[in-house]
Amino acid sequence: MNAAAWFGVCGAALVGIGLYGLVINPDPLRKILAFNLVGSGVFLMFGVVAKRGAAAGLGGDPVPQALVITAIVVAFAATAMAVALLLRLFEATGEANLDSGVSGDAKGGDARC
Amino acid sequence: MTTSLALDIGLAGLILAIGIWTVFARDSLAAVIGFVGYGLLLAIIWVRLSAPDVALTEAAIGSGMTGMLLLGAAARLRPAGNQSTRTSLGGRFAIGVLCGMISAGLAIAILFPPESIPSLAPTVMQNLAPSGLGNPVAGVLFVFRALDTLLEKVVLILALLGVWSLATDRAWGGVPGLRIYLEPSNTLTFLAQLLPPVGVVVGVYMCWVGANVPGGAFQGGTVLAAMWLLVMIAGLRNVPRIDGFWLRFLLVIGPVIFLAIGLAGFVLADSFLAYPAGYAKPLIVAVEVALTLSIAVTLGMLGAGPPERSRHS
Amino acid sequence: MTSFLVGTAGFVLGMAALGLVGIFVRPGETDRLMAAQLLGTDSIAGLLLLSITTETPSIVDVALMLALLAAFAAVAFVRSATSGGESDVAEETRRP
Amino acid sequence: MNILLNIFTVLAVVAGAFFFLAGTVGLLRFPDTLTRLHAITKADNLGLGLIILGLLPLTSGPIQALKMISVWLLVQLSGAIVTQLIARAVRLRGLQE
Repeated sequence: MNAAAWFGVCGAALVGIGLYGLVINPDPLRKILAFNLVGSGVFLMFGVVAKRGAAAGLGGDPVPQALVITAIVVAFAATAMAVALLLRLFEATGEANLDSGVSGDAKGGDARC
Repeated sequence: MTTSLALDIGLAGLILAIGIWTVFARDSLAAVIGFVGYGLLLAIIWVRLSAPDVALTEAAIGSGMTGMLLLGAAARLRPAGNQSTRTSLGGRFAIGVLCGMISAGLAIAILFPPESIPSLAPTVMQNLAPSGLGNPVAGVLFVFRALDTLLEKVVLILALLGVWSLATDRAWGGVPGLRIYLEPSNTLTFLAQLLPPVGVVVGVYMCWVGANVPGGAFQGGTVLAAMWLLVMIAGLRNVPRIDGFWLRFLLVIGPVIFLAIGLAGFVLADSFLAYPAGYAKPLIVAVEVALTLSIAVTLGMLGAGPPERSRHS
Repeated sequence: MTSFLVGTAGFVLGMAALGLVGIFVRPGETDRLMAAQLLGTDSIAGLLLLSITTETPSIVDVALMLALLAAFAAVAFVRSATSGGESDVAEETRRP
Repeated sequence: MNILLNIFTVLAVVAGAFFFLAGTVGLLRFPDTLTRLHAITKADNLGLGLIILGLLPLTSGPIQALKMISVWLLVQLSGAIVTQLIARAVRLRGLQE
């Protein structure tokens, strides 16, 4: 098993860990973090595919690498948007959770998932 | 060679550990600090995967911009406290099993690649010469997949519009509510005076060499944005109002020039986003310079957040 | 020589990992930030070593980028530690 | 000459790695935040400096060497200032544990 394959398995595991965090963690900020973990796991797997496509004197296939650069930018844009939404929610309601109820008493129970 | 394999396995293990920490840490701020370290390690892993262009992007975004954005958010959300509602044990177990199965499926797909691995690298190298570029990744970004790059910049601007539209009615057109460092501190002022000149040089350098070696408009623009934010956080410059003419001009100048050159491709070359023969490199460099400015302003304003103070205060 | 330098890179990153794990299991966010800061410097050292062993000059640019932005996250952190609390947010947003 | 340079590189890199070790040990073993802060920045910057010093003979050209030195200077600058800022935050907020 070469080094690239290890990073690929690592990326696959990160996707799973991130998904778990995305579903389990009730805190929206943690969901944003988990979303970024899933994204970076996918990028890593893409990077492994690029590394395997090394040819013509290049260390890796430049097409997937360029796509990953675009993806990192778009993921950052999505993160910035999500953080701004979350801060606005907090400012408007004084709470930072995704409960559909107004606030305060709507805690307890696990109806969220 | 075994030493470097050990290094790679160690890196993979460490980043997994930090990823798990980010998901399972009790405190949000601790998780975000972990995520900053995660970005650093990711940059090293991209280097190990022979992708220095991606490593530069990840270093700029992962350890710089995202870290700053999330640390600020975690601190402001601190009064909200940690959430007490949790999924039941059985639910967590089921979700864990499902996520594990997804990971296993992906790992199997990675571990058993097809017999002949597809690669566009030879095609890229064959067709790179007419563009005059030396960096194949820049070639993909600005020649072969130029539409992706153009739309990526549009996405950045759309995200900024989304952030701005979260402003209250009376704050619209006003000043973003970037939290500045309130303590009068000579140390941060010193850093904000000394680092930006160096940062501007590095940013321009990244943009300039991007055509031939790893680097480019995005990496350069991110450095410039980080330096701008540093100066604003230190309180040396005011955060600009979002309805300023020059701000909006700089925001769109990059995509507009890119689009104009793309449309000119219909007339001067054979299709949209095609460059006329012999002029490819100067046109690409012009697009990169304009994009660097636009990206710097867009990322800086994304970091500053939605307007919170009305224009008259 | 190559093997020695790669080994050193691994050692330095291993030290950062040790610091990170040791610090993250106990409370105290300032210490955690310090561990992340240490990881940053260790990453820079590791990248420079790797740029020599792999003969890829552009890796030095990655290290340069990390060095330039090393202070950035910490500045965001201390900003929040000194001014980010509840009172400040409320004060700034309620001012018309 | 070549062998001498190689010996120099090995010595400097080993010395640098030792300071990284010292920084980590200090971070883990020192009693309070301020002393730990002292440990990571001093040892870390000295460690990075020695490693860069050792790598200088192996660089591909003067520009690479210049870049490496500027990396070191940047890390020293931001390290020193970040230490000041963290120490200040610790004092103001009583974040010390």
